Amino acid sequence: MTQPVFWGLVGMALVVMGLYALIVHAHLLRKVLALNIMSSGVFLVFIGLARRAPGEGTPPAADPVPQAMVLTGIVVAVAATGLALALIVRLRALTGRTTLGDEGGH
Amino acid sequence: MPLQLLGPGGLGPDLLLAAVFLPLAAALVCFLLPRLAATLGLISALLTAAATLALMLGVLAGGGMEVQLGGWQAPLGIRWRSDGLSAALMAMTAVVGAMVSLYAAAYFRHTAYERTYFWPIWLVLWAALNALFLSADLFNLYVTLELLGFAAVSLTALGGGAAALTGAIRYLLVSVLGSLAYLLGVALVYHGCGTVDIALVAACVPDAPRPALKVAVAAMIAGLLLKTALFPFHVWLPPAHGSAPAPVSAVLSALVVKASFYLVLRLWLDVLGGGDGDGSGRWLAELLGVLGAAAVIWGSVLALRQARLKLLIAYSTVAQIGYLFMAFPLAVAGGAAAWTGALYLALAHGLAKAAMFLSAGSLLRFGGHDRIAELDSAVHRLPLTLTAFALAGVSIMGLPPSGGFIGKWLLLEAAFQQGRFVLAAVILLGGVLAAAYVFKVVGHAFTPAERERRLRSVPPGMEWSALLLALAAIVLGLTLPLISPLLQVGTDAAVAPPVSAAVALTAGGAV
Amino acid sequence: MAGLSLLDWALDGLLALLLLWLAWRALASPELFRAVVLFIAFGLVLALVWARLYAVDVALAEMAIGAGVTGALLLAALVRLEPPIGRGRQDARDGEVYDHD
Amino acid sequence: MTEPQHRPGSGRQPASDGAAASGTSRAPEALPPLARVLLALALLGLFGGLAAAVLSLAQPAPGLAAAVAERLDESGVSHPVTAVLLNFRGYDTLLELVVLVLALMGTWSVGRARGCAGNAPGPLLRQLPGLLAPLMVLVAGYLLWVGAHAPGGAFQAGSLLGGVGILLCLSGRTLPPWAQRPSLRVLAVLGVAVFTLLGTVAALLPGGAPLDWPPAQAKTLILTIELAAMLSIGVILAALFTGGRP
Amino acid sequence: MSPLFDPRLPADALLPLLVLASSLLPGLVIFFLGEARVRTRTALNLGGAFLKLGFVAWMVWGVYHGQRYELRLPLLDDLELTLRVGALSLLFLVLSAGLWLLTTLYAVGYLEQSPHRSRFFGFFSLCVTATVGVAMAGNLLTFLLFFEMLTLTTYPLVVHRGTEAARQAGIVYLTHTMLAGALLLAGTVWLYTLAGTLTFAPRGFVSDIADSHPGALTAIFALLIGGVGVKAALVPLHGWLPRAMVAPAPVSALLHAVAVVKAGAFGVVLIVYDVFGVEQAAELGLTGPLALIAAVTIIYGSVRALFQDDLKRRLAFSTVSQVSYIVLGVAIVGPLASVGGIVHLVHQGIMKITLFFCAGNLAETLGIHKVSEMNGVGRRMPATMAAFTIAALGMIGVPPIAGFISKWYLGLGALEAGVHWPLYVLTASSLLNAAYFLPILHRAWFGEPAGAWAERPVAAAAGDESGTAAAGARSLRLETGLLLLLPPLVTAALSLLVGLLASMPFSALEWSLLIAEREFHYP
Repeated sequence: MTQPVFWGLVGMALVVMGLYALIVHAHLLRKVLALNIMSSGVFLVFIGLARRAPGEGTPPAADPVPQAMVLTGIVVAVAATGLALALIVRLRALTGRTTLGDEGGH
Repeated sequence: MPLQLLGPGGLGPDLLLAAVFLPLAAALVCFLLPRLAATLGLISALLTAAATLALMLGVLAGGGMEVQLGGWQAPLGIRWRSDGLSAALMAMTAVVGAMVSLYAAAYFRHTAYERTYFWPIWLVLWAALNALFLSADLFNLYVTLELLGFAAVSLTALGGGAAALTGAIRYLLVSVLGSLAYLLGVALVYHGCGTVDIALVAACVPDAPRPALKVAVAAMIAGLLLKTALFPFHVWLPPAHGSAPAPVSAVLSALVVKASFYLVLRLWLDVLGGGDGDGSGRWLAELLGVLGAAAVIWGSVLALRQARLKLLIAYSTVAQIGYLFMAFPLAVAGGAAAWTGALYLALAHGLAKAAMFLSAGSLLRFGGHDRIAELDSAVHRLPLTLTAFALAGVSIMGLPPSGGFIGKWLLLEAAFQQGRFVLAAVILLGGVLAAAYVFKVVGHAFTPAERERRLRSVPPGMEWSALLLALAAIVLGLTLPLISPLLQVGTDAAVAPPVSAAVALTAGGAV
Repeated sequence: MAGLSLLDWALDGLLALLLLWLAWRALASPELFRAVVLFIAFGLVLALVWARLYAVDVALAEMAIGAGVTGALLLAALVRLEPPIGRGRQDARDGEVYDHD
Repeated sequence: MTEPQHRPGSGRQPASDGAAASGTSRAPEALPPLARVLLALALLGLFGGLAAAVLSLAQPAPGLAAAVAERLDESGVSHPVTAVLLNFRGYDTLLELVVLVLALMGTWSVGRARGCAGNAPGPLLRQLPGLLAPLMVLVAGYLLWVGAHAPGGAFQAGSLLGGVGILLCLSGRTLPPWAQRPSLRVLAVLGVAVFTLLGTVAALLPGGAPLDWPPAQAKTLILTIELAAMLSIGVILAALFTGGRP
Repeated sequence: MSPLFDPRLPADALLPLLVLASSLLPGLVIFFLGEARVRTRTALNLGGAFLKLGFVAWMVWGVYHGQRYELRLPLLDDLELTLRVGALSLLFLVLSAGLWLLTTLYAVGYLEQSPHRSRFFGFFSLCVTATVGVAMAGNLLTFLLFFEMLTLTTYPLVVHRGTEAARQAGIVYLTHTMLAGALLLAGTVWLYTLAGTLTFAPRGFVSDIADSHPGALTAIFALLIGGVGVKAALVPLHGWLPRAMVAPAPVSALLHAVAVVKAGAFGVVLIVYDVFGVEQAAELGLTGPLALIAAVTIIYGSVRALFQDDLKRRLAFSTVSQVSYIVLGVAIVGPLASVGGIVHLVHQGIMKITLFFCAGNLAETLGIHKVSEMNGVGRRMPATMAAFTIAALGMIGVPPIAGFISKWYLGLGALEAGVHWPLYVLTASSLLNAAYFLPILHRAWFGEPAGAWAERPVAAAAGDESGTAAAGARSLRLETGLLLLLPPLVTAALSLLVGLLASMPFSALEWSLLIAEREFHYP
């Protein structure tokens, strides 16, 4: 096993953990946390595996394209988190609920 | 032929630009000037629709178009590519979008708060749809998917009530989860092929490491199925579509769901080369077919059991999505007409379902509720709206000569050719069930209205936009000779000259 | 990158274990506040991992956005989710009243 | 239920399809133990599949690092990540800024902001921003500038600005009048607006394409866009933190 | 890009279009008319009906002289919507165009002052549009299109009254016809995938594949016949028809004599002759079972009719029985039998519409809905009952009325084909017909008047039932309104005339012989 593959596997583990938590937990804040951890896992796969490619300079910098993509992904994730939290806070204010009401996920 | 002016050599690239940037810029202006949002929004919506339709004519006349964004060649930069498939879906979006905009201008007339947020978000959504249909870059598609998802979620939440919020949150979670699965697939594709351009990935697929590629495709398709609400993943759809404001429901059901379906189709056709490469493609197609068939039955039965009109329509969407996926096993086994059928069903469903939701909105606005059993009084006073609903129902049922009929006919033809009688039976049964739930509503038009309640008036813009959409769904059935050549445009994208040149360039760049 | 030293491996392994442990605790911790704090910690460790993978831009962004802003958003939301329901009722119609700019 | 504003509070339970809605039950754990075990097993299988995919990837891998390096000179900046973000794949970045604006619109449409964290700020929190804010703004400016040739750029700088906004908000300070609503909107859309405008102009130049920066002006254009984007990102992140429209 | 319409649309392609448009356009306009605009609406209705009759007459002349009318509209890649007018189409066209005119007149009188008239006449016109479309269909796809359109446009007519019973009837009607539509669609598509064409042709178009796919063809035949059999009310698919009696009388007249049932029967004729070819069908062993079903339907309908006290229900079961004469004529493989079947298409229509008009008059004027209430009604409404009598006797098969001609040719055809059992069926059916019609006639003419209408002055009785004083005032001079009386008298006279003048040129019989000659290449 090489370093990129190692981090790729760690990323996949994060994805699976996040998915488990997403399904198991009912509290919406936890679902948001789970999605964030999942996305971190995906980003780790993206960047970790990029280390396999020959890079420039010493020490070789990571492939810039996945980096740019992950930057984009991070910003999208924070936007999603912000929107989700606003909706959840609003739901709580209206109904007092912090879950979706009917369990069972999606 | 003057239409050539709209093609690749003439205004074509500018029209591509307009299709994405015009609604986007309009959205910003609407956001900055809330007071003028409705006026500006409506004008720019009509302009966008005109530009998109011109683009479709251009594609029809002059063939597919390509734009290198930023002027960079494919592996490095992002391509916009407009072929028949995307032009057809964009045109459908334009028609639905224009009508929904007309409807919304009337619908939100008295609710300032909803109006100020509806317009910018809706225009962004439209820009995202066009961007998605144009993009030929897997990662860029991820961004457009997220854009689309967030816009849809925000619009759903506009309803403001607890039901709308719950629907929106569920939608957001599902949407983000689906996008993440898709992104995971993109990551693996990038690491397997060193590019995210669709054509280049397609060229690399035969040599790509197998398990990685299979997992990548599985992850991408699973994510997209989640967003498309195919059968076991459909649970989120009815609450979201059923609780949003009427124009929003129309957009969600008619367009947003189609976007992720389009992407599945795109991946299947352009990246996997139609899925007949090896056994696993076949196997996946069969799975999709089974899920689609289950969706048709399950969605229709549930639609029939709903007591509320908007939920009925939403479950009908679940059922109709099933048809789209039933095309996969049929097409993979050699019935290429099944693709045309699925596409036709997608277009017809877009028009018809938008008409249905808009009519439901008018009924709801008029009667103050959408309980089907008590619709009589509203239905009697709004004959145009009812007509729109019924005509849209004709297309949903798949009766001739509507667009839905053509789609079903093509699917049935493929099914009978291959002797797949079970699929054929499901297609037919779905039509009968659709008739049952459509007439469950329409039947109320003929019962004597008992209650005279104080009812709100419905502006003519709301009634006519729905009716025009429904008529479009019917007329679509007569346009196969026009649209069929359109769908052929760019089907051989993988071997077209500009792309093979790009493939050569990657080969140089990657080594 | 074939020649990775034992020290490198130890460092990678340690970081990975820490990362996974933090993620697990953040997801499983019964108390929401603790979960959010653990998530912020997770983000910071992840930033280290990015740096370790020579993705310095991502590391910076993760620290600022992933851990910082997201953490702040989560904490703020946590505070807003805490108060009793009664308060929410009064401004329940907030969203429906439009305020002109 | 599209018109809740007319009938507030009456029967708004979302109808669920058959899967009996347990309504207000607030069980912290959604699934029974057996289902969780099965789920865990299924996810283990999923992990196996994903791991197999990772392990099967070729070594050394294809990538675009070389292609980026080759064309870096034409991009106007010397830092490859910035070149990718704002030139090669600038369109992604544009859409990403739109995502942020959209999240802001969505958040604002949901409701009004109700203060930052509810509680009165402690003494530390009241003093801290005064010291930190100017420093953070300085660092943000530096990150933006350095992004042209080293790690850094609009996103990192913008999020620092957002951090400044969050700190100010937490310390209970109100925004200066010039930063109130209309200009807040202007700032929020500035990044997208500048990006879109320049991108469109680039397309309309003879022989140009959307977002096609002429190499000679590329650096100026990119810095302009980054500046606008940084401001927008900062404003939007801070506004997201307040959780509603001002 | 192929043009949707050929710009050089020749006159012979235009005519079928005009026939469609002459009811389609008035129908669409009528939807938008206010309830009160009676004159405009009536003018549109009658104008359309006369125009259509004129166009049809023009085409009759043309076809008689060997002209063919055809219009094509590309729909699917290699399938077109085709309107084509041949002899068989014309027979059905003349029937529907003529009877539409009479039914419109009748409906104008019948529905005076009732609510939702715009809606009613709108769908009425669309319904006829669909019927003439069915008549002119040049291939199975076009047939399917208009057949489904017929379903959709008749549903509002069936539920027009809006009562709970009407709603239930509507549901039953839809369930039957929608399932039938699915069967028909399945059969059509399957057939298309095998045969590669759907264009109707004399002697059918399946002979090429008959040897290779006999099983599939049998299944397709069953699907197609099942699809049209619902509308033709073949047992056991007839359940909707008696239920649909809740509709207003003009609708019943339309359903039974002109549009729905007739379209179904016409469909059976098309499928046996123009899709499969009667000899091919016989070779595949398909006509035997079809004849059996027809025979069962004939007997079953007649027996059920015996036990109905509700007049319209009795007539409905009579329809179930009589329509299958057409199917029987088709299924007995032989030229004379087919002439009998085809001519019955017209004869049954004329006679049955007379009966329904009369039943409607009784219900509208005197409030009579049941056979047991008809005692002595002949004295009160002699003209109506005279028409009724002629039609009923015709149904029984009394010469020289129309029904006799049909039965005569059916019997001859059976003998010619060398089978005897249809004769027994015909005889039994005629006896049963007599058994359920003669008591009605007896009651009407010789019974002692009883019931509310017998004691009260005419005006009050009429006003009481129809709810309008106008109807009563109108009835002072005539036995009922002129518009209500004229149509049954005309159709009764017609059913006499087509019998008497059966051998004149342009008579239905001559036309059927022509069809047998031209389309099927018999004698």
